[in-house]
Amino acid sequence: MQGAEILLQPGVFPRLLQGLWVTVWIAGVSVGLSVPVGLLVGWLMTLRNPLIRILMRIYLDFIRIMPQLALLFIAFYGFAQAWGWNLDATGACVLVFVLWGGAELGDLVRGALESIPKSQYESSYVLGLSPWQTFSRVILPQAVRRLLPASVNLATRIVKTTSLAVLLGVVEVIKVGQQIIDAHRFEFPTATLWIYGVIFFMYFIVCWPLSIVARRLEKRWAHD
Amino acid sequence: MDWAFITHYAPYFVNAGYMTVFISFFGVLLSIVLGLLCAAVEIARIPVLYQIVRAYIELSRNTPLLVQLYFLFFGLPKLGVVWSAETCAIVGLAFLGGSYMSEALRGGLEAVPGVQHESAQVLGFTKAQAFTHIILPQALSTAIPGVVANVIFLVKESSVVSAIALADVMYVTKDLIGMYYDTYESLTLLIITYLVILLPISIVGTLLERRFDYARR
Amino acid sequence: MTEQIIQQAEPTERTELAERTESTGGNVSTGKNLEIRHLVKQYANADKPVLNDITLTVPAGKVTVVLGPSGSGKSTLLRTVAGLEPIQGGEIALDGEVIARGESGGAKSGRQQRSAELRTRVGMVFQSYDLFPNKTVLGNITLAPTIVQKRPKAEAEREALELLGRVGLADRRDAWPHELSGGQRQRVAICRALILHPEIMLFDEVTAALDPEMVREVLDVIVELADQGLTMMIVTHEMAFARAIADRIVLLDGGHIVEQSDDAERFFTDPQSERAKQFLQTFQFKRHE
Amino acid sequence: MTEQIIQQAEPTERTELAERTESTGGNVSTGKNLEIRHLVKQYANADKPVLNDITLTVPAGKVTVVLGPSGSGKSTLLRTVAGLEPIQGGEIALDGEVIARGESGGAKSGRQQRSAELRTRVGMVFQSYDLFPNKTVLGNITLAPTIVQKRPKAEAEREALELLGRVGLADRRDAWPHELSGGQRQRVAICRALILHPEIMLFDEVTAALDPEMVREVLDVIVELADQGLTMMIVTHEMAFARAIADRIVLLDGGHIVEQSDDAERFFTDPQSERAKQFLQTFQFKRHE
Amino acid sequence: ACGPTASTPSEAGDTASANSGNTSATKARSLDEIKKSGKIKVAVFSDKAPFGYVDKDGKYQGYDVYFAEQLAKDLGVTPEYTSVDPAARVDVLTSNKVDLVLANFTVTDERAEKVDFAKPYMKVALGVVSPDSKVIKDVNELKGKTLIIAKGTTAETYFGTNYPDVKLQKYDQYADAYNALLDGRGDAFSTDNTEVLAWAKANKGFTVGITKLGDTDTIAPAVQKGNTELLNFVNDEIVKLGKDNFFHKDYQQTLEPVYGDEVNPDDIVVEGGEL
Ligand SMILES: Nc1ncnc2c1ncn2[C@@H]1O[C@H](COP(=O)(O)OP(=O)(O)OP(=O)(O)O)[C@@H](O)[C@H]1O
Ligand SMILES: Nc1ncnc2c1ncn2[C@@H]1O[C@H](COP(=O)(O)OP(=O)(O)OP(=O)(O)O)[C@@H](O)[C@H]1O
Ligand SMILES: [Mg+2]
Ligand SMILES: [Mg+2]
Repeated sequence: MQGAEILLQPGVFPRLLQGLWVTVWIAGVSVGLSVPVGLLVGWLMTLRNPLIRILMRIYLDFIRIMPQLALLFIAFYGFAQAWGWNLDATGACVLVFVLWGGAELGDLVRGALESIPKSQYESSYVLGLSPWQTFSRVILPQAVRRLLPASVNLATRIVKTTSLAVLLGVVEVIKVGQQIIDAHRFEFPTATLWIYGVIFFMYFIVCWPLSIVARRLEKRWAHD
Repeated sequence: MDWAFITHYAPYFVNAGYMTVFISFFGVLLSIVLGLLCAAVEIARIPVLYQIVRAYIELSRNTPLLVQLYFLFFGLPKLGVVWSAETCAIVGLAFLGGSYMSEALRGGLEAVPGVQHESAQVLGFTKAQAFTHIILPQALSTAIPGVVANVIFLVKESSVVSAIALADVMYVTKDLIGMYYDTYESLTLLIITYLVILLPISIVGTLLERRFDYARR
Repeated sequence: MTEQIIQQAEPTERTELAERTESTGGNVSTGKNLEIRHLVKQYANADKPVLNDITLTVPAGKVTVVLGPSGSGKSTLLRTVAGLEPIQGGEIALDGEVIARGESGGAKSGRQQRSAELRTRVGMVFQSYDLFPNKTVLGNITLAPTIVQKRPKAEAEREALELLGRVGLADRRDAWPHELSGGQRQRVAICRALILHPEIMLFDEVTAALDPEMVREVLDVIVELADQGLTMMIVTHEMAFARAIADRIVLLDGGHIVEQSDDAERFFTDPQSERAKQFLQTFQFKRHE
Repeated sequence: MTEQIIQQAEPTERTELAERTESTGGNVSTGKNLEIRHLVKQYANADKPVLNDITLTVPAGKVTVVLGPSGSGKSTLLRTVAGLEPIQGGEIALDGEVIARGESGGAKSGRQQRSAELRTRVGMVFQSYDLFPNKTVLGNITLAPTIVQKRPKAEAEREALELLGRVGLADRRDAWPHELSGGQRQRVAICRALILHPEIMLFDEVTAALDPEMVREVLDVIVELADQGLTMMIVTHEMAFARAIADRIVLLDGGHIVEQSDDAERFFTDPQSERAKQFLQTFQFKRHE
Repeated sequence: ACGPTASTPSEAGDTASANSGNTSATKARSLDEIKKSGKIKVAVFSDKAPFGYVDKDGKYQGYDVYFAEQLAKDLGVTPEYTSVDPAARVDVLTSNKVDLVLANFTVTDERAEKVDFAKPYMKVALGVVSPDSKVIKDVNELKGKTLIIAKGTTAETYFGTNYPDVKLQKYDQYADAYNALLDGRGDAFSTDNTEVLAWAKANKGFTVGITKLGDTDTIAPAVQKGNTELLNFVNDEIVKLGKDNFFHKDYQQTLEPVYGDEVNPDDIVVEGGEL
């Protein structure tokens, strides 16, 4: 089709891939850091302490109700002004995605821990297992199974949300696309169609396998 | 905190809030319709349509709204299809939301136990009577939490329509930051506006869940 | 609870219930036989029939108890009678009228095509609690009479309350199913079937998911219905109950009738076939010391 | 299935199992009493005790069956013995050694502080299938002996396989819990407890959630253990089973012992108290025609 | 140092410095600190050819970039570019994400309150470009029409205050704004006249109907408020470079290929910071 040759121009694809790498890097780092944060938050949420409960509730609800883009703005523009945090756009993205991913994952961890039937703790006690043995040998492996499918889905969402980074000026795949569109706008007036189309499928190719993995895990572990 | 700035620009946020609500409302409405259609096709397993619906759901769930919007807004005109920004935003939201809604609604319909269909049959109900009086109410009850979560998700996602020049809440915020550099005040107004829009939805959602949770107890 | 049930079983009340079913035109105990002839049932994806050449009469006004090990086809038998499964051979006749006929090439899944009117003539209660969770107790009972039989709502409610009174649940009329115990739910499910005045009632392990006390509540209601001469076909594994209530016993195994007997007591004390002896032994325990 | 169980109960096999428990140093049938004295148990947010002044001896090598209506405190009694609930009064002694003592101001929730060693001396099987879903059958059984008792893995596996053989599940060693039927799971749960060589086994309605055939599989295993003289305390509502297995019967009601009897047969045929008569009646049915 | 790299290799260190760096330092870096680090952080446009853009090889180019390269060279460091949106130019300075903004930054009073501008190196007025079929020749023709602009530009403030009847359609990025004009989403597009002239020249079917609107504004480098050290260095540079007509050379290199001979360089270039 007319204009599609833009994709074959030297440098175009490699640069898009480089941009995609930035996207994947931000998402990867965010997901990686979300895991410890989420475990901590999840554990805190199972505690009975009323103060911790209220704090966690507020944290979770605020993060859930604010659009991610608004959170990004708050982190990028607001934190610098309010507390003098010197976050660049990439840092702001990672911070927001970790806070967000940590909250969502924390809630999943809490749900998974609370969904383990009481009888599992009781049989372990009767069999003589210590609290730590009970947690590490019996509870945690079960919690992880319940957790994993939803966590992989969450990772997909984080990858998708990385697209917002462009609105803070991060040079990731979309921004690179815009630069290419701009640089070729005289030779290839229809570049937008092709470049945005390619970016669309790039996201798809990153996210789709994750969705498939999540679905597989869900099916496989549906029985317990 | 510059109160004069806040009182002066609050009306801008009210208007922007309307835009957010307008786009979200029609986006949500369309996604529910689209979701119902897809759920119906999936449950009935209508041959060709089924594959199409599955492909659509995968595409929609695994790509970001921002890219979908860029494609609709900047890409499609190159094929001669020029939609207004509002249309693009609503179509984009519906395209994204349709798949999420269909999964929630399908989950609801599939969660109705088989014995409910059988009881209805034995009691002499026709298929249509059973569906309206027995199956649908239960399916909706199961689906409500998912649907409400999706509504909130879509309203939040609508924040990216600022990228295609729709004057929503994010748009005004960025505008003010860019023009007057009163970052702090603008962000405060941003947070308040979203709370005003989303908190009621969240509360109504919780109430609905409570009211209609008979099928899950 | 126990007292209440005992009270229910008192003569005066029984007479009343019997009167009701007559006065409201119910078809209870009017001598309508159910006849099953050479019935063959095969599931769609199975390589052999689960019911093979079953011939059986369920006499009117009597209680027929169907026994058999798990997987022997008891539920399937009840489901074909209720019209929930198409049959591949033989026929089922209610009061002389054929209500299901098998064609060897016929559908193997889906349901039988029966008119709504015919379906209301056969009542069924399932093992799983199948009340409509979106309706109150009263709503559950009155839904079918009002929208299927088009009876006036007031009349349906009056009869529903009467039935609820019989099963000891008059005060729960406005409760939601999830607020009821399992035993209460099953009693409501029985009322929901009875209000349509079925000619025959089918019970498929209605107490299998219940605590012992609740089992008692529900079975007492069924005993009472038996006393009034409602035609019933019951699948159960409560042997004491089966022994007490059965007029007729049918033992299924592997899709065949292994033994049937019009003398229920004799079946339990002196079974004729080897298989029946073996089956009954499952319910006896012995220490070896 | 039935045949296999009958075979298990054959003399040769019984002797073998008895030998095993002795040879592997099990404490089965070595004359260790469980004594419960003036036990008081009150739940944290309750206004009165659910067990009030319970005094009871569970003789070594005998089967004590605890009966009683729902909510009478049967499960609670077993749970206090297992250490799952702290007690507020009285004491529990195993083989003369006090293993739980109540303080009136003591904790009302949480679990008792017991050493791992003490906990392995009391085995318990619950109504809910509580196998660890993340371990295979073998993994479930060998977990506690290897990590609690620090026994070599090979030895634990050998004994686990032996036990699995006894309950007829040798070929399911590598299955996952979700692949087993309810009856199979409960038999594995019994093995999991037995491998620790408990001095006493507690069974809390272990067949309540099972289909009749599976009930049989599980109860047959318990009958066999009884034949070997394992000290057991059993809560059940299978009356035929209770009658067959019990050496001793305890009837609880409202947190009190209403009747106890060392002559189980007599309890069933000629109960002494009014309450016991009433209770037993719940399990009998009568037609009134 | 493990940050990701996109098309712009020079940005490689960015994330590292932001994440690991002294997070509380919103205070600008001194000249010494910049020299010691060997890098000066400069905010430029990446999609506003021919002033600041990324070429087909992924390298920053343009009039602003040409100047930045010279500044860095004279300072003895290498430039490290950050791509900015027009609206973000003040914030990147106040939050010390860059040392210097060289992104076609028009001097205005509001901006001067937040940042310190150096001497100008360019002058502009606003221009309006519209399709040949319906050329807008007078600003009054815009009433009730839709005018595309990029957020945070002088055009936004100018039309916002002086012509409230003009419907503004605002985009985050220039690339988006141009595309919107190409797709007919607005009646015209306004931004610095240099920019629209360059664009109209390259895009057939579009004409700059209004070439000079509003006051002539100057474009200058900006540093964080109070960073006099760097400000003085930049000012001295501009004066010094003016002596060799540096900005005319810059013009020849970057703008002339686009503008051709239609534009008189002296209408745009400011030498030595003197209008
Ligand atoms: N929908 C179905 N499709 C295929 N096979 C079925 C279906 N329902 C039941 N079967 C099979 O038919 C046989 C008889 O099943 P049925 O449920 O009638 O037995 P049952 O006697 O009621 O057993 P139970 O006592 O366990 O309820 C079984 O082997 C079962 O696996
Ligand atoms: N964790 C708890 N907290 C408070 N009360 C409890 C708790 N567990 C049980 N109870 C109450 O204690 C009483 C005895 O309960 P328990 O479970 O011991 O009865 P049970 O005899 O085992 O009954 P069932 O036959 O139904 O199992 C009941 O009234 C019950 O509601
Ligand atoms: Mg069945
Ligand atoms: Mg209990």
